[in-house]
Amino acid sequence: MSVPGPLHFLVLGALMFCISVAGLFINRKNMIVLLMCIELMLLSVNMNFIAFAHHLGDATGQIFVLFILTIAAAETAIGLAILVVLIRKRDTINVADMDQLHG
Amino acid sequence: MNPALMACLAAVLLPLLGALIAGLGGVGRSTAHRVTIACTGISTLLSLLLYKRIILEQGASLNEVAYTWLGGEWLTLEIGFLVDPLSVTMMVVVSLVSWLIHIYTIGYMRDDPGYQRFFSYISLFTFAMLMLVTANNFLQLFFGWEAVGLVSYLLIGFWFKRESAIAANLKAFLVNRVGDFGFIIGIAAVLAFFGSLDYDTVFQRSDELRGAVLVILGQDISMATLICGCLFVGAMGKSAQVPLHVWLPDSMEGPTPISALIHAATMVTAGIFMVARMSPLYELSEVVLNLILIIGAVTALSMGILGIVQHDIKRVIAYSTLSQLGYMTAALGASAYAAAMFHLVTHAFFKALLFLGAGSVIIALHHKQDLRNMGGLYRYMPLTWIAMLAGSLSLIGFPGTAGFYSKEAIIEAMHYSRLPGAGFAAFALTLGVFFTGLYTFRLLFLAFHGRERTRVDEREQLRESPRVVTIPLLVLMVPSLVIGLPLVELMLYGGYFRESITVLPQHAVLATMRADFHGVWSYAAHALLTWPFWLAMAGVAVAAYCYLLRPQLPGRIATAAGPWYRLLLCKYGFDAFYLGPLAGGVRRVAHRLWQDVDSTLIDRWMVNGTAHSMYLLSAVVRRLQTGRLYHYAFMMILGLLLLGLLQG
Amino acid sequence: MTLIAFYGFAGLYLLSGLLVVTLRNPMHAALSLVLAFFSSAALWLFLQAEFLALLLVLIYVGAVMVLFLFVVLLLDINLAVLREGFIRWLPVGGAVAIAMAVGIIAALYTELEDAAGAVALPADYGSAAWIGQHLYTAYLYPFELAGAVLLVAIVAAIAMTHRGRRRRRAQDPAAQSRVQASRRVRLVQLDKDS
Amino acid sequence: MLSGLIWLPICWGIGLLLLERVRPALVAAAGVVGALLTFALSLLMYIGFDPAAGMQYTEQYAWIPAFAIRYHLAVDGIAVPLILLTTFSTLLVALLVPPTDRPALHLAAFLVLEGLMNGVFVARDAILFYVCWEAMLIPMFVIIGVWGGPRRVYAAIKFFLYTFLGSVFMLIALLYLYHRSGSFAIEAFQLQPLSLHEQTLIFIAFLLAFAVKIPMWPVHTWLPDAHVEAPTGGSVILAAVMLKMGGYGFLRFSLPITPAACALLDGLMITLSLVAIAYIGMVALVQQDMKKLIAYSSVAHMGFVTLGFFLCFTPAAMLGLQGGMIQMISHGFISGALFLCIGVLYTRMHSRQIADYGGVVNTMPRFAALLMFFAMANAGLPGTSGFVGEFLVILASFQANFWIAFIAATTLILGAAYTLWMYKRVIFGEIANDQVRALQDIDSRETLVLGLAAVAVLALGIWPAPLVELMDPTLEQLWAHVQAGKHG
Repeated sequence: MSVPGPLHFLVLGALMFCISVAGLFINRKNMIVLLMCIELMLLSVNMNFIAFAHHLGDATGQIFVLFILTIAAAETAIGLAILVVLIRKRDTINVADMDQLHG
Repeated sequence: MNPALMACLAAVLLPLLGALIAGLGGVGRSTAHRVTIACTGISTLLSLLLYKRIILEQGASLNEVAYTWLGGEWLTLEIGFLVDPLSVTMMVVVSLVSWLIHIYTIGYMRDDPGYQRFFSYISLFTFAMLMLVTANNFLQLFFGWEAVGLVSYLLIGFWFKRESAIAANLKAFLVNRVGDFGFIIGIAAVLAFFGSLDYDTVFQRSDELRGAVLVILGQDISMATLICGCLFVGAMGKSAQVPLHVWLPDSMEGPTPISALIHAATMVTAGIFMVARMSPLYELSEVVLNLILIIGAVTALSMGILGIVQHDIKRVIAYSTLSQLGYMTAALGASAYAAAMFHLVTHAFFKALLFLGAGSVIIALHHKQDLRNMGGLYRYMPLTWIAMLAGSLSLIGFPGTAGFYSKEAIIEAMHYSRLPGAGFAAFALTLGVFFTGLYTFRLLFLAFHGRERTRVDEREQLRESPRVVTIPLLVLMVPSLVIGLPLVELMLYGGYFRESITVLPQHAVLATMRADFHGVWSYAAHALLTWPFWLAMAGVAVAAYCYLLRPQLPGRIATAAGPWYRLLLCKYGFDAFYLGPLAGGVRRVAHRLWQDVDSTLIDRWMVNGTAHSMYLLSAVVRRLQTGRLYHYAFMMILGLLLLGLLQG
Repeated sequence: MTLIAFYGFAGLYLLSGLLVVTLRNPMHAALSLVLAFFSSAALWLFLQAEFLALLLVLIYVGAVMVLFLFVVLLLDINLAVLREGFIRWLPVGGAVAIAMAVGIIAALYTELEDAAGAVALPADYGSAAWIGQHLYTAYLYPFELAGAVLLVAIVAAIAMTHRGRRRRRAQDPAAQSRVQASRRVRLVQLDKDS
Repeated sequence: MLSGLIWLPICWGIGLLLLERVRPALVAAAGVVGALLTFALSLLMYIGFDPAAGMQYTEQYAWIPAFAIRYHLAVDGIAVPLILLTTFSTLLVALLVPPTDRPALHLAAFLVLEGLMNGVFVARDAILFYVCWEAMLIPMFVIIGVWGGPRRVYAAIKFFLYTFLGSVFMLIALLYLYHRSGSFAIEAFQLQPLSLHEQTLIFIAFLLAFAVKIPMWPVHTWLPDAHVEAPTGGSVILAAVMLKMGGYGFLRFSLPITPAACALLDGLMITLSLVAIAYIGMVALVQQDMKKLIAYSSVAHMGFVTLGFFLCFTPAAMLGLQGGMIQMISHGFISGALFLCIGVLYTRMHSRQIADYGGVVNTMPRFAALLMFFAMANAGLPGTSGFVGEFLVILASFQANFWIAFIAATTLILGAAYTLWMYKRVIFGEIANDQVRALQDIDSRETLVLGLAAVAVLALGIWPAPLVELMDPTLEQLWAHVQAGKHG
């Protein structure tokens, strides 16, 4: 069974990455969706890694994906923790309101 | 150090010593004047000794270097002394007149608080003048030149409480500085061409100047004309020739002794001396000689005319000095350097005599100087009257007097000179003699004869001045009258100046005049038939008629003359022009420069401007930090995109 | 045959990504994210990355997505506010995304067109043993590091959110400083004669 | 010996700060002793200095070996007179009565400033030179900022930033030269062959730093503000020594390192100097504030220095260089003394406006005499040092071009005009108001200070030969190097 060439997967990864980037801008309000978009971005990056690993027959791509996943998990954990603390303090997670750090 | 150099050094430095002791020593009044009179006296004696050695015994002239001022093989500048016939004559004149004036001042400044200060200034002046006269290079000449300017500044402004005096001394210094501006460029030109400032090297190589040319603004100007022209500008500043003469009448603000010493006998003649000293250079430039001739003639005539309308006794004599200086400059122009020097010597004596006489009149009238309320003083001050009469006769050139011989020689020299301006100069100078006679005897009649216009209560106290004043007058009377007789033969035609003055054959005016000179008395007798004598007598007659027989006639002439009279009153508008457009204009431009360019353009716009623009820039940048997360994300992605495009 | 499956899963994968971004309700968004993960795992299987695919499904979806759902449920977010600015910013975001996609894909096509054919893969490629063999030899140190990172993440998450015992009397300066006068002081108008 | 010249005043200054806690009464006296010791040390150096032997008293230690930066001190004919000027001026300032608030800090600031200024003159290593150059600003900033007049903060900041901006460009040039020559030694810079393009860029970088310091015409506006706001001592040192840093920089860096660029741009530099002489001379004429007037006069006189230096590609190069150097030294004495005189008036009347004065001679005759002497020196009267420098530069500039001499000679008229007009309005005339009537003449301490300055000005005016012999061999060497460098 011929596996589709790496190109398809790369295109997929690219499209998914653009979708998640769009998600970042479009979503003005919700922090959670923000975090999800970041997860999506990481996923699309993994897709690329595996596509290349498969194409080059090399292990590093896959191992790297492993590490990216661990980092992603850690990042989500802390992101959500921050989110919880944020909600407890500000009782809103509306991104637009959080601009105290402006110039 | 041979004895001659020692004598010269002592003669020059003693007055300085006297000045320092009197000025800074904090000594009493009598010690001050005794010390300074002793010093100038010794200096006069030494000058006379040197005079005897160099002129009478035809000794060799002395040229020694005292010390190197600035070393380095590029250019060595030294301070040195040159004592030759020209400078020794000047030394005698300067020290003798200064010594007499020191004595005279005891009487004149008796009740003045700044007594010691005044004595220290006049002996400092003597030192500066002797340094100028005995210099053997341009540097020391310039040092003496400026030092003399400084002391005249100090002396004119001696009574510093008087607003007019301190205005006059600033004016005098600045006008002198305008002259020095030209002078220093002349010296720079000399150095540029000859590579040294020493008289010897410059004069020996002076004929190299013939062809030399300097290109300025496209035209090539002959080097000789440039050097002599610039040096003459300096002489004009110092000897108060027409464009730069405005400071001399105002310098009468100073006490009368200094008017006599500085503004009659010595300082103003520095310019004449300098041109005579630089005769080897001046002979090479016909253009400058002609210029000098014309300026001298114009000054002589125009200032003579102004002398008639003055009411202040000292200003009349001041204008007469200006006019006589014009005569000397004209003589220089005609290459009759010896005649100019001769007139310089005689003028120093009789002009000093006139000033001191005027001074004694001023003492008697308790510092009143206006001719309109004098008159009939001869009854009260016979000695002063005789002295003034002698001085006046010598001034108008009455045959036999010293003034006659020197002025007659100059007027004759005009006829023989072949320069283009000679015709005009001869006419101007002969006409000048009429006005000289007019204003001299106008002064004499107004002051000493005619109706007594002095205030009644003062009349009783009118007495002859103290002996310390009258003795110098009498002493000065002798040379004013008789100095001409021995000197005329020797100075004009007898090779008196030997090598210190060089005259080119085609300019040798005095040589041609020697032919028809047959002894002193025949010359005087012959003069009775010539124009100048009759013009002088006509001047005296007109003065007698106007101011003795019909005193109110001058008033009527003045009103009739109307605009002409006003022109004379405002001294041809020189003062108005200098103070108004020139000085005022410079101040206005400077103010504009300071306000508009310096503080506004550079300071407010460029300096504070940049500071303010930094502030504006930072205000804009501040708005970029919105604090919203997605803006930052957006910018990151945008950056990535741009990077990608740039790469792609 | 595999091609059809591939396109199916790819379509599912993209669709779920879009849904995550566009859905109003965060709960639905989270579920579509889970779907995205499942479809990507499937796609990875195509690339013979079984271990990772399973890893993704079991651990990642199992743990992380559950955490998401938990947090979403825990916080009662009112939906109305959330979707307010959606339409206004769509064109900008969309335009940038499309531009990027076009850019990347164009780059891909120009660069990779001439890529060599698939390389012969070892038999146990992508299997757990194979990855373990690599992991514990060449990449041991990064592996330890990853562990440390996870540990830090755990500690941080707990430290931040754990509120500890109720009775702690610590003040909250930020709150104090943000107090408005209106909530502390009440001005009462007293009539004159009382 | 040279390290002593740098570190003795600095340590002494710091010592003063400590001494203030223990026995504040001794501070003023200790300050004078410190300044005296440094002056004596510099005299010792002068006596032991043999003009013909180039670099002497060399001290060399490794400082930052990584970048081949060495603590390398040496002194030659150009540096010795400037060091003497520095120590002499600081001695004059130390003799003055220190201000009432924080006298110790005041004297300490001056001594530290003196140490750093000596550091600039003796440094043979570019980084040491740069460090001292920048560090020198700090004490002066403190002096102007703490004891200055009403707008002192503005003036101090403006002074600091202006000089700092200029010297940043110098740092770039130094780094580039290090990159090219491999070490920071100034000799290496001088021998390093550079293309004309490089030389021009480096020259412009140095020009920015030194033009601000001299100050040359367009970048001079900080000087009047700094002088008006600075206390008397600050003004004296600022005028007497800090303006010479720029001139020294030209001689030490611009001319030897980038001779071709100097030859290329000497026309520009001469025009700027002439503008400074004529234009600033006129601006000085209309000033109402005495200190501003003398500040502008300083700019005009320093115009002569740059004019003299940049005549070194004309036939009379040596004259120009000697004239420039002498003008620097003499201007140091004269303008320092003038600021001391204005300080004397300011301490009595607390005003610097000419209009507030009039007829001061009636109450302060001795002061009037001394001020007359310095006014005349400022106007360039022969017999005073003011004349020597200007005379040589005018002589040299005539051989370059007639019009340069013509414009330069206008200083005779302008210099005399603004100085004597100020003198007339302040000193001569009737007593203007009762404050003037209440003035007392200068006391023995002020007479001593002004007397010392007067002796220096007179001595240099009457007999400048010793100073010229001191500098001649070094200037000769510099000129030969610049001539050779032109085609290098």
